[in-house]
Amino acid sequence: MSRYSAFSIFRNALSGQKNWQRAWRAAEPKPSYDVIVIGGGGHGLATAFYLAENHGIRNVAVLEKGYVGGGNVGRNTTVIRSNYLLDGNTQFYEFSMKLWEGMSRALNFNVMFSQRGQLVTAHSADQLDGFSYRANIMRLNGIDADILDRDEVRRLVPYLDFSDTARFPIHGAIFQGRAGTARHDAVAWGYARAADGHGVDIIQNCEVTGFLRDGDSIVGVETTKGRIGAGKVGLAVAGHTSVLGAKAGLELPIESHVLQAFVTEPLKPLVDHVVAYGADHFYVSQSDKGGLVFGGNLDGYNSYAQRGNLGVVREVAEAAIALMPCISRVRLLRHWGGVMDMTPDASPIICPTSIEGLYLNGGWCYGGFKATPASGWCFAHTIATGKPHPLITAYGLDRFSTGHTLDEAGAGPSAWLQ
Amino acid sequence: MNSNHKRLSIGGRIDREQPVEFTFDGRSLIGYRGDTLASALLANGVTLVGRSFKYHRPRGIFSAGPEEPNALVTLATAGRRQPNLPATTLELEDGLVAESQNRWPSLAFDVQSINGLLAPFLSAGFYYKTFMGPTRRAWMFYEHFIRKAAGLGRAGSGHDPDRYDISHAFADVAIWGGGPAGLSAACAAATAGARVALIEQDFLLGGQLLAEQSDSAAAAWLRQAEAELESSETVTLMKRTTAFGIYDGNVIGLVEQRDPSNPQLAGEARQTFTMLRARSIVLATGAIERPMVFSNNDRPGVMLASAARSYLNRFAVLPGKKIIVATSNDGAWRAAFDLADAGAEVIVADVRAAPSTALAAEAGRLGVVVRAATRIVDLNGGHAVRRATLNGPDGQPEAACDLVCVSGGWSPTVHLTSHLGVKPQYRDDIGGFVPGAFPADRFGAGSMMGTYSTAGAIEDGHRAGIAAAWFCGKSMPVPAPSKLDLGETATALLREAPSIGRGKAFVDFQMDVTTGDIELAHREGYESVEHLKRYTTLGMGTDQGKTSNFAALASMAALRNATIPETGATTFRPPYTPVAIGALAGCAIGHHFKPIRRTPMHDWHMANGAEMIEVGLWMRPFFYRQSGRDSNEAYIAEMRSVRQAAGLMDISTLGKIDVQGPDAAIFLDRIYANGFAKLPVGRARYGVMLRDDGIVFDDGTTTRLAENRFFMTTSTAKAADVLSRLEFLLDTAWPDLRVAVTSVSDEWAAMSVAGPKSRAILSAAFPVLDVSDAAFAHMGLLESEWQGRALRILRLSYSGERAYEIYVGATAGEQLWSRLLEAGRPFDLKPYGVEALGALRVEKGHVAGPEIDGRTTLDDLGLGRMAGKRTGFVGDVLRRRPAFQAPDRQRLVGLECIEEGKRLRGGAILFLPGEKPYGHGRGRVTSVTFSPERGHYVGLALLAGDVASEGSEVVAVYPMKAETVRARIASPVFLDPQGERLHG
Amino acid sequence: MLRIECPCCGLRDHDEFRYGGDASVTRPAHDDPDPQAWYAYVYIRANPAGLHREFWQHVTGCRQWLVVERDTRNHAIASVELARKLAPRKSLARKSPA
Amino acid sequence: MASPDFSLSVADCPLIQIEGWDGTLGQFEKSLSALLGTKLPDSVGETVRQKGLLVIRVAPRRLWLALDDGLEAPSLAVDPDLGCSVSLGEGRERFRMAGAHIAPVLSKCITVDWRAPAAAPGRAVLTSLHHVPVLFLRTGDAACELIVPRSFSRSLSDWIADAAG
Repeated sequence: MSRYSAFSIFRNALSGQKNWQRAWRAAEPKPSYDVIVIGGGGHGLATAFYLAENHGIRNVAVLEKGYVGGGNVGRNTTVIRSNYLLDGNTQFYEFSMKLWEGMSRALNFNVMFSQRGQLVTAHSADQLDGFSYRANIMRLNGIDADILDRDEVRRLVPYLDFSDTARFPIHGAIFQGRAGTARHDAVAWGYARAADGHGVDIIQNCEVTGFLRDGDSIVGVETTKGRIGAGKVGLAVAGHTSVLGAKAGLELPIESHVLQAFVTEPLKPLVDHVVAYGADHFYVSQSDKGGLVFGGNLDGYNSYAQRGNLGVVREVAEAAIALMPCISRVRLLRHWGGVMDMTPDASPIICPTSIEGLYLNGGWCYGGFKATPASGWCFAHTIATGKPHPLITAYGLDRFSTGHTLDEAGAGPSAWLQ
Repeated sequence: MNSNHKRLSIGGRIDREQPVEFTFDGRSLIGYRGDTLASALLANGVTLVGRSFKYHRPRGIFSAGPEEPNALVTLATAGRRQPNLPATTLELEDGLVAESQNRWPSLAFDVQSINGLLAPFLSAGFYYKTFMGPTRRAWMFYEHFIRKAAGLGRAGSGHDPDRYDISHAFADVAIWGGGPAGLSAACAAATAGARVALIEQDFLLGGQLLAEQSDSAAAAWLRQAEAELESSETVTLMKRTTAFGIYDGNVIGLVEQRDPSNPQLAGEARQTFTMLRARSIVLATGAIERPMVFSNNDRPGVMLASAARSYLNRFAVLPGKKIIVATSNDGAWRAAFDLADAGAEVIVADVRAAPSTALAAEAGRLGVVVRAATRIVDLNGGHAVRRATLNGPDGQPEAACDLVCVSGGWSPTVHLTSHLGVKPQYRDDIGGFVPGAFPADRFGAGSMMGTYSTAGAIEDGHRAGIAAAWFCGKSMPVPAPSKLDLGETATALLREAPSIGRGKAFVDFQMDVTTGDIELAHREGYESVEHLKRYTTLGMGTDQGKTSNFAALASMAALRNATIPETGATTFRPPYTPVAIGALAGCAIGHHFKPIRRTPMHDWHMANGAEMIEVGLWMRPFFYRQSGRDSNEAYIAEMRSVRQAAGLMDISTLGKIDVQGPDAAIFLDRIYANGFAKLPVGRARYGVMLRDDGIVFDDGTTTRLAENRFFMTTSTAKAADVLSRLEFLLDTAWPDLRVAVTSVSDEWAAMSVAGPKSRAILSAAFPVLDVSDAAFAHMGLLESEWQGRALRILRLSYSGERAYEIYVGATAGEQLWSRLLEAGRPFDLKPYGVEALGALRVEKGHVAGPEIDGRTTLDDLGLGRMAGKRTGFVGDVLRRRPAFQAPDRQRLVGLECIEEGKRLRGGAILFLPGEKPYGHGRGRVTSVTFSPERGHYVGLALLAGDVASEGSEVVAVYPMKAETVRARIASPVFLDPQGERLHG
Repeated sequence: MLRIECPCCGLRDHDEFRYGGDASVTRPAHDDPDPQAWYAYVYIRANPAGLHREFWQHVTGCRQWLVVERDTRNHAIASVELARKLAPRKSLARKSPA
Repeated sequence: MASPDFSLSVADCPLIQIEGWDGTLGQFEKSLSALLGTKLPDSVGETVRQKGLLVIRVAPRRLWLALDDGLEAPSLAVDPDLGCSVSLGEGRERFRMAGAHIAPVLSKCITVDWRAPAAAPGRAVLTSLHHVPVLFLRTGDAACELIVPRSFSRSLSDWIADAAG
């Protein structure tokens, strides 16, 4: 694999771009692998990369039913933050943040991780107190956090509605300076290329249709490209975990829901941070290409269709104008939906399963993108050692029967309310 | 040059009596009513209109519709700035101010066009391969410049001065597209008896018929169809209306532009967002002509052949004098003939070896030069085309030109059909994608289905209109449509290999994606259609790749040596054309963003100095400004008056539920953790409900009004959730219980009189009632009437003082409030707000929202004794899970600040003395207040049970204010633990 | 917008309704003491990609809870019934323990 | 607000809700029908007018009795074994709207098809306005009423006034 650099661009420009290599090989399946990772999204590819990079396990295949990065990693609104409250979440997402900070160089692929800062507006003293609790936890865990008053928010993001007609006047905000965005496709491609560089086979258009068993153990998979044996199988197909889990006989506390994302026409720089509206469901950032990328709430019913409905489009637009009246004439260019694994406590599941040889990584709700590197890192550790990585001990499946749930919002076990 | 020098003296569908003044880049120009900005610019000889996204290449007007990739302008009227609008869809109106964009300092001289020279280094995806060093944060540096260079146009600032409306509409049959197929479908469906909505994005009906000469048979047919539809009472014609998306349930999103030519509409909404619910849908969205791919095919002066014909016949603009029509099909010849007829010198370069003899004969008659088996390989000219290099049997002749019309065939406009997951299917005979199988309530017609002749489209539309009406049960007889045969010949297509000369050959004009970029993507393995799009940004522009998708797909197919269906088809997402966010928000902006709930005493609060706070849409008094200089002073003063005399609080926002029925007591026993079956009539009880998972859901008091009737109150925030939950259990789990639950939240004005003088005040206010303790004990009920309204008084206390909750019919709320204040004046009764209320309850150790946070159990909140040994209530089983029994489980405690002059804060993290403040600590402070009783801050906290021994110390750490405060663990009840004040 | 045919009120936009989740799970009897039964009821979901029985309440209409059969792959609704019609009937309410 | 094209007035709304139990509904409604001296509306959305009283079925087992202005509520002794009643008149307001523009104004407010049989004069539709539950009563060719929760009344009348303006 040749290294990417300014020099490589220069050299290839002179040779008419004819000498670039494939970013990853077009691999066909071998009869068996030490580890098969199902799901060529961000988490699956990162898992494969860290299996090779951290654990020296290179006889690995990633099986993707469509094309690499075609699921949620390529559909999300790319927000990366580590502002979690609960013991277990806080440390995991901060570890992920640290991996983001070195990702482009580690992968030799520019994922355009832009630490532009994220703020969430507060609209009452009580809400700001709640944010202060969160900020306190963050600071006490070594994570940057700031509480801003109204004037400070105004200086930072003057285009929000500070007028007298604002329905929910801005009282202040919580701000994490290291939070930001990344180029989502590049994350998938970067991990794919780097994993491929370690010898991992990335097999596209290869759908897993069943599991091969030897007694109680899983020893491989049935696919549209035939049977493939495996020492261990890792499932990383968030959005469709229930469907694949059912094939393996897992009963899971997961529902699939659709979350919409939106992008506007490209504009000259307007939104320099990630901004979330504390009075309703709306968050926005601006892509490097200039489009405002935003989202809102779940559509609110079980769905595997990658599209949402008009009611939520309208609600999100209303919230957008409530927060940023200046974008009233800016036009929506495209909106689409992603299928989320929603868990009863809005926290993910990464763990060995009750089935020997099968490891589970799912339930990412709508927070999976930011977790990509840590998820891959910890899942690789779990698969390689058979034991949960210390950072994911809170993410076991058994937490629902024991009561050790991690419910950041306190919304209770109705998945669509998380 | 004189104005409108490219305008023909007659013809077209413009109104020469109505000149329209507008400016472009500061230049004043004249067009006519009926022009688009694009046609008016062309009439005035403006060919350079914009700069491209990446390379800043000069661009002109390419199309005559919403597929326009190049001619994007900013409407720059003060306060109404709007970027990226295709000049081809802007209806010209008086005073329109347009600016070109993505250029500096000027359109003609743009510094960033240097990017064109750097192009070899700016290949597709180059940014993924560099900008990674020298430091980890290096990208932040590069990004700053990249962001500045990117983006087309600028957003406005401040509030939008225009209004937007929302509307709900209904139809039997919605017909999408006002061309021949759509018009024919509308006539047929209406005749069959259906209510029809016909949606057309243009300000004129007719679609491609508008590009026919205005004295033609096509024009006559159009007039007749329009007249028929306009006279029909069951047809709604929606012109200037974009159907941007189709959603489940046949809900169609429409945005209608205000008619700028009608001065009476000047004050109306700029756009109206309509949600149209149709029972069946006819899609007649037409087709979009494809460009041809050759070097420098993006030069100003290159235009789709159909667009040139439209400018000529509809707008009476002859956009060139020396014209090359480059085509792969018969259709573009008709443009050549019309242009020649209008006086232009025309060469047709047809890639096919032997165009039909009929066409050749007509060409001969009109003096059109025909070059068969010839294609353009390169174009010359910077700001306007000057010369084309052809490649054909005659070698590589050069030809001078000032306009190049291109036609690479047609792509059916299948975008809308794919919004609901109907996958496009490739048809080899027409070389394009048509929609796949429709569900039963949707129909397609015309060129969108691959029927390219006008006669065929009319037939098709007619059939679809009848079928769509029939689906809605409307089947009145429909006569055959009037025929219109324009003599078009079939448009069979070749698969065109791009012809590349020396310069870049563009596939996606707006995103500056070239054939070279597609080759590079293929070489690097980004060969699925989705990878191609994402890697090269193909189709990501404001035109959504309407003219580029097919050419890109064909290129990739050729590179992969695969068929087009093997290579795939892209999924089109809504909106079909971009939609202003303001339009989608409609009128739900400003104070209409969310409705406000007002209590019956709202006006009194506003008139009497209340500082209001919003709680779940309810407006509530936070404190009263006369109570103190600021909220801190005010709430403490209000607390004191409750503790020392009496206070009056508006509690109308509490959820109130009427529970009735023979099984009401059994029902309450199941939904509350504590028992209600034995509650005597006339008594109230505090109750706590759990969720199924054993976590506390809500709390409130419930009073037994009669054997079969209870009056339940809930928290303000959870009122709707609780009611819905109760209904859920009755409808789905326990339908055998005869119980009715009804929200009566709005029915009652509610106010609490609290304080040692409250009984005296009650007595003064209601002289006829016996409110003595003997007659009216704590937790008792008194029912009566006041001013003809029902009156309920409950003796309940939240503050710890003797207190009464008074409920009266809402219409008398303000009257009773005033009466109480008047009766209370001798006793120093003062109104108090939610800040004081919250402080009073903290002093008394009552839990509320900050403690009932969706993660705490009964035991956590010290309420376990309420359930005692009961079983069989909601949440009982899962509340016994092991995690909730752990010794270090965080439980409610009281905290007293023991450092002089310091304060506790909610959200502080608790550590043991001497412990390093790191991590999540042992717990947190949930609620605090200054306690006038104690003379220092007190608070409630959730603290690990294994360290929560009363009397020992903890340290409350608050990094956001760099504060560390020592506190002593205490009982959460800071005031009157024996409850003597309740009777005081 | 899903359009749900409420048996009482007719065809309505789904934003008039409140979603209630999977209707195929069996709620244990109110006095069922089995933690496993409650755990399965509260947490375990088949989450099919296909026909899904689910609760919706017509909350701004007749307030009835409905059971809707809907395909989660394309949102097509196959049937709508009043939940009360389908709910299991017990002979009569047992007395709750105090 | 009032103009020949559209007028809106707000009034109190005396209202009683009556509900019968599953299983004994027929018996209950028979006696109620006799008590009121009128047949009851069969299905949700149907109404029956009897003197100054409008009987509306709002749910399969639930009726609303809306009283004309100034009319005394009928005294209804409901057998608790068969059903129950609760007064809702203090908590609702009644918007009366009329005028030639009523249909376009309403189309900006509620998702009701003015021309559908379900919204014909004499019919009632339970729906929502700006997420708030409301009862739409079609009272004439160009007239209708909305019964709205009192706490939202001002927000909703503002919304309608802006839609009409």
